[in-house]
Amino acid sequence: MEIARPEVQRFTGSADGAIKAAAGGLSFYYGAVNALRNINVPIHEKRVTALIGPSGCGKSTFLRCFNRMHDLYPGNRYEGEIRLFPDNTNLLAPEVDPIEVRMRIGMVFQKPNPFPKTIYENVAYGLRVRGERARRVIDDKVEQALKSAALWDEVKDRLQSLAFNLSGGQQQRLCIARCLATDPELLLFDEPTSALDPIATGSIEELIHKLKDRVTILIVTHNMQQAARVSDYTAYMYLGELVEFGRTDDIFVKPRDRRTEDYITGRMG
Amino acid sequence: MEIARPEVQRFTGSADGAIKAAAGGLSFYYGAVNALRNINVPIHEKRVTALIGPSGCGKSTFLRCFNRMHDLYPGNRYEGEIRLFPDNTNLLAPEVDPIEVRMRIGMVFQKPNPFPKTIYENVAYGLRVRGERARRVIDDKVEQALKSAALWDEVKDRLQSLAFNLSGGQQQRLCIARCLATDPELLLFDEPTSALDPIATGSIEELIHKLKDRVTILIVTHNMQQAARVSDYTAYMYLGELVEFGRTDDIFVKPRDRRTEDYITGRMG
Amino acid sequence: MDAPRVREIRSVIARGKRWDVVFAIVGIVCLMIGLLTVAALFVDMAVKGLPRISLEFFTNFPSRRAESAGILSAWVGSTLVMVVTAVTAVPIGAAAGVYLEEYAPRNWMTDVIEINITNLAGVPSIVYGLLALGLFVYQFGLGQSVLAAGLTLALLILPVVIVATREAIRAIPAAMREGSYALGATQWQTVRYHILPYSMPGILTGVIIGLARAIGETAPIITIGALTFIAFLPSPPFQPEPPFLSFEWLFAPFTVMPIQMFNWTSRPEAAFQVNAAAAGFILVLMTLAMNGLAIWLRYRLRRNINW
Amino acid sequence: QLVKVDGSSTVFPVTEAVAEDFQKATKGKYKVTVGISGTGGGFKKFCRGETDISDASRPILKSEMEACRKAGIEYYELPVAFDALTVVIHPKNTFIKQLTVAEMKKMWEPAAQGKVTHWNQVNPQWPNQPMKLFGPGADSGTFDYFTEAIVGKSKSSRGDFTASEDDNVLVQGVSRDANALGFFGFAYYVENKAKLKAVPIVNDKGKPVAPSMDAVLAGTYQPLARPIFIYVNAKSLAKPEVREFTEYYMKHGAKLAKEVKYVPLPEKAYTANLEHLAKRKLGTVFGGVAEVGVTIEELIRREGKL
Amino acid sequence: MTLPAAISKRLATRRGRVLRECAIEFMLFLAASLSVFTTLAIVYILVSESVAFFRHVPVIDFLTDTQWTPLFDDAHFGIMVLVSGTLVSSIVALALAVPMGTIIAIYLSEFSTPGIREFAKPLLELLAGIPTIVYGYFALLFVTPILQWLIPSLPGFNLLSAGLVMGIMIVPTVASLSEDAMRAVPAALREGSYAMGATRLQTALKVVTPAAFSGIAAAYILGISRAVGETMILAVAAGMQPNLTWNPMEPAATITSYIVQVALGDLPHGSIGYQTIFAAGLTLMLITLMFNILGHMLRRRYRESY
Ligand SMILES: Nc1ncnc2c1ncn2[C@@H]1O[C@H](COP(=O)(O)OP(=O)(O)OP(=O)(O)O)[C@@H](O)[C@H]1O
Ligand SMILES: Nc1ncnc2c1ncn2[C@@H]1O[C@H](COP(=O)(O)OP(=O)(O)OP(=O)(O)O)[C@@H](O)[C@H]1O
Ligand SMILES: [Mg+2]
Ligand SMILES: [Mg+2]
Repeated sequence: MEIARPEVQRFTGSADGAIKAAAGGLSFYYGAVNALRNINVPIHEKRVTALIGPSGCGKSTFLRCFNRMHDLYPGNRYEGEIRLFPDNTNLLAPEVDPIEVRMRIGMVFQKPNPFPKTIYENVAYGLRVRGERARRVIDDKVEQALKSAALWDEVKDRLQSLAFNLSGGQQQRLCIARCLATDPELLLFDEPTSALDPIATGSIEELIHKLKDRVTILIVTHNMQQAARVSDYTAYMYLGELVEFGRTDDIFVKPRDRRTEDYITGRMG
Repeated sequence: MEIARPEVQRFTGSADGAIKAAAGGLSFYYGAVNALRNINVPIHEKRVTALIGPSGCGKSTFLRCFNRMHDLYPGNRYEGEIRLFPDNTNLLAPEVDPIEVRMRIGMVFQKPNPFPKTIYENVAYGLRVRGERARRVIDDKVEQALKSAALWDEVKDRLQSLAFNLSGGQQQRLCIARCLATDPELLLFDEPTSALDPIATGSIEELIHKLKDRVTILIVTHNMQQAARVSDYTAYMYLGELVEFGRTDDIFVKPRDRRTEDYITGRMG
Repeated sequence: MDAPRVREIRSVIARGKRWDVVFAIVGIVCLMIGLLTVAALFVDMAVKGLPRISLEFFTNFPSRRAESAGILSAWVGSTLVMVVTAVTAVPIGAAAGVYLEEYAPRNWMTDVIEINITNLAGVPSIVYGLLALGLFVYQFGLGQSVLAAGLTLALLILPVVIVATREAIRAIPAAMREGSYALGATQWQTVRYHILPYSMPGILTGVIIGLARAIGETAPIITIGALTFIAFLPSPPFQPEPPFLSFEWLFAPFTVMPIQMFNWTSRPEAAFQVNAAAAGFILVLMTLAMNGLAIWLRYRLRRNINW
Repeated sequence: QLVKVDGSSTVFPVTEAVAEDFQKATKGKYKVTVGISGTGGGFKKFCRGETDISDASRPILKSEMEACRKAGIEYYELPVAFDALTVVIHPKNTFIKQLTVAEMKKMWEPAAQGKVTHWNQVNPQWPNQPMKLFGPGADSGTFDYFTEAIVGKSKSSRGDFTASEDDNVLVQGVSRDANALGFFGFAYYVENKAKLKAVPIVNDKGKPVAPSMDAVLAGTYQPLARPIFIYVNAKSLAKPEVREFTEYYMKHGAKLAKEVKYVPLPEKAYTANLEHLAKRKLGTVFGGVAEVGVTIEELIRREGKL
Repeated sequence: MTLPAAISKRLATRRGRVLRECAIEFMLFLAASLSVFTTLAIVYILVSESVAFFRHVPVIDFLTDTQWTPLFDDAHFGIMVLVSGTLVSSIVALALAVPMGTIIAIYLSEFSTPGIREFAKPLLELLAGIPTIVYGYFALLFVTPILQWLIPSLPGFNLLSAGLVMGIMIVPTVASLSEDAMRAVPAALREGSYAMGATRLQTALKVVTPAAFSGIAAAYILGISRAVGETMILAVAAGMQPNLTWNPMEPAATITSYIVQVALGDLPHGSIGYQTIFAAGLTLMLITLMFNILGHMLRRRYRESY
């Protein structure tokens, strides 16, 4: 951990604007499987950072470190740290409550996973979990969140119908709205469009683009084009290591590492 | 069905070498859901034909018509025909026994599905089902099939261990070996690599390439690059219809249909 | 394919199909033996018992005269015992299931609990009777009361409820859980808002199947010594005066349907065999109704929540 | 307002009938429960003070008296009826006309186990056919009494007979096997006369007597007629419901016992019981031993001496 | 960000939350461990009463004596007599229930239409819901006469007919659980077999059954437990004759029928005869425990890994 410090310092002092979070010397173990090795990477505030890399390289694992999702399963172990700024909390410190971490950081999953409740209740859930009871406040926030997720117009007349009745793309936007309702500081997306058709994918990408003004975004994607389209920064991972990180334009145009180049060109045709 | 005839005739007379099979005026219904509409497409002998298209467009449904897999579930209905050459049997005719069809046509599934038996028994299964009892014949065919599936070297010392102990990629190759042991005339692959890592994917693709000399292959894939890499012909489906069929090179370079172009470019960037 | 090979394969297929047909017939015969036994037992009881079934049969107390004997105290007793059983088994069983699926760490203690539950599912009901006799009746001094019987049967069906709960919880995709946690929910919030509601139909199905089994149990209830002539009802739980609720009935002596039936079958007079058949018929109808409810719930579960 | 009765299954039908009518007569003012946990089980509860009245198919035993004494429980012993154990055979069985105690002892004594398996081993005039024996379970009062009366020692019997707690099962067993012989309470025979034949028993006067109410009353059906009792907790008797129930029992017991196919005692026996209650004559007249062959006369005489 | 007030407030709510979560977890844990307490209580009750019993009867006698006459004057305590009855009746039951249940399970899961399955399964499960006393009389009055017609030498009470009826009763347990296990086999495996050209029976026997083996084994084990623990059928139809035999054509007593016989009888609590039921119960518990552990091991070994 001591080794990691300088890296974080370096990122924080970057010229690229504020840093929202930074992984320092992060390693992760699924029991004996070492899935991440010494990862150092900054996440820029109000920017979209894309994580790319071949299947099984650890993208999801890395993403799920940010909201301590791995704490849910026994045998998992973190090493190193993830600092969240401006308060400079180490998200992985044992004394930090994972629930508090998750209250600050939202996550959208690969397959839309709305709860089998009404649309309204889905969006209100985060608020209820935070102990909010005032009906008016909840109504308000639900509406705002659905509007931010570009879903309000499609569902405003059927807030009380089951979320399962929505189409895949709508469900995914509902999941985004569910996160937005609680004003997260950082939003994690794990291949949010891989289960969706091209049209739904388009609308989610557009939404991510809009959200950038409000919230910092970290997105895992298999789709090179998507990474190129939506992200400001890209990190390329391979076999649990971070191979390259930089501005998306730079990475796609002149990758410094051979492995990155192979991967990107292989995928692009 | 009468309408379909001319189409089949046309395909059979194609200049592209022999035709192994051809769908003519094929429609398919899951109860009331019309999943395939009037599909006409030839399958060229000893070539790889790829089926691409957005999720839910009916690729798997189409593939599973070839070995009458839909017969297993009640309420499914075929219309039109699939002719298998050279004997010009209509696979879908009610008087044709689906078991006989399946004995001629092998299938490899999306998720590797080895049987809960030893490696040896998995490969021998098809032979046993065909009434083969001679130990020596079975031994021989098992070895050959495993060799053709490029698995022999990895498993020859543990033929009696459970198939579940193999890795995902090995399991998938085992499933291919299982089919090869019975000398199928046509092999169906339904997204055979989507559950596998890139290295395993690579070895399966290579294997498909090698198998082309022996057997006709029809493969469903989500992965544009894969289709481009392994197939000779490509069929693009959309909403249950066949939009375009042609040589893979042509389809990827200058698709005739706008929808194909959108899909391919959308996916390719 | 060449002709000889085709012929050979066709004969293999024909042989295989012949076995299919043979097996299907054997299967149908076995199924029929089972179903016909149900039908025979049911029809037999119906034919023997129907002449006795009338409104009075439900509203009369047991009597030494077969024609005027009824099952009032028995069905009320059965109902009350089932209420106690359900009220204790549901929360405890659901809680245990939730603990094992959602909380339990992988250690020897959990292993012990799990082995225990499978083992308890196989413990003969008469052993539960011995337990209840020693523990509830004498140690806790509950006597031969509704409460003692209800608790005994609750212990008896607990493994069924726990297993049903666990199955239902396991059917909930991990994505639901992760979705909830990712929004900052605590473990209990996740259980309360997601796990329990989504698994409730499954839990209820298990409970009802357990109760359907419990309602016909004779041996443990005989063992606690509840073979009794009772010609009155326990004091009702709802009272006209404050405090309106009374729990006196919990400690009241009782009788239940299978006991009443057992009592009647061992009478010398042939007329009582008719009563026994009638009581048996109604008991089977009760289990039938419960199973029907369980099936309906299962069906609802499948239709409403489709992961 | 609850009268708790528990004990013998043999006495159960009589007490049940009384309880039923009593509750009707008092219009539900009092409640009565009548349990079946056996004479022994009944005394166990009775001597812990858990029940008010104990049904008994035999007199209280020494150990039970001791238990009651320790717990400070005093009781009244009230005979309520006679039961006639009936030996039955299959109706097609023609060779058995009567049975002596000695013959039955040959069949049932422990030494017979595995050896006496054919009828001609008991009586050479009987055919050489297998003998199938049926009887109540070894822990019932009926079995105790039968062994005491026939073999001479309570619970002393061969073990290889078919037993059942449920007398209807015995009825089924005997009625389906031409070589069967069994015994159980009189009531079960009366209800199944069509399927079974009762065997006259040769009494100590050398006369074969078939079981019947009259024969029991006359004291000639011996030694298989036995008195049955209720024991009333003296303290409970202070409670109006127990007193009223007991009195009701004595007033209507004769009629109801007859109704459920037991042999009622003569009227004077019930009045004598009521007198005992009034004069607080506590305790038992049997001294803690089970006796066989007590006639009604003898019983009344003894009870009068309390 | 240095906002001590806000942070300390957050810490306070956090502590409350953690406390509440812990309390809830502890309560759930208690509920789960109730099962352990139940087992401990069962073992405690059985062992404490059995200890008194084994003070009277040496364990060696208990295990090796060939007679079981605990209530007789000449008492023997050879539990093997009851164990043999229990095992023989269970074996007969399983010999019927295992093949029949498995065939029905395969038929319903692999051959029948969903309509038949949805209709037949609950109906079949009803078999498990019929009070066992009804089965007892079914065995005695219906099955036994048929068997006697087939095998004239068969006695009216025997383990065979009780065992067969018990088998019928267990069929739904075996069939229903096995069917659940088979249906849990992923369609991919089944389709894999069909795609190879296998027939239904080949798929069912060679792929589905092995894949579902651990679930099927669990169903068998539960069926065994049911058979070993079944009471009323044997009490009515098997003859309750303590008879050390391995021949199903003879009458015999089982552990359970002995327990219920004593529970219904006239035996005083605390007597040696009464303690025998706990010793017998302990034996029963150990037998079922043995099978359950066996089942657990089987499941461990063949856990579904598809
Ligand atoms: N629960 C687990 N236990 C053990 N190893 C795991 C577990 N989950 C993932 N892994 C392993 O960790 C590595 C990283 O997995 P991860 O899911 O993060 O990859 P990924 O980059 O998200 O891949 P994909 O693109 O397929 O989603 C893989 O080798 C995987 O096999
Ligand atoms: N059993 C079924 N019953 C009813 N409709 C079905 C069934 N299976 C599939 N469908 C529908 O048929 C259509 C075609 O499905 P199919 O599985 O063939 O798509 P696919 O192209 O293979 O998609 P994917 O790429 O996701 O595998 C879809 O709309 C699907 O919803
Ligand atoms: Mg991933
Ligand atoms: Mg598909």
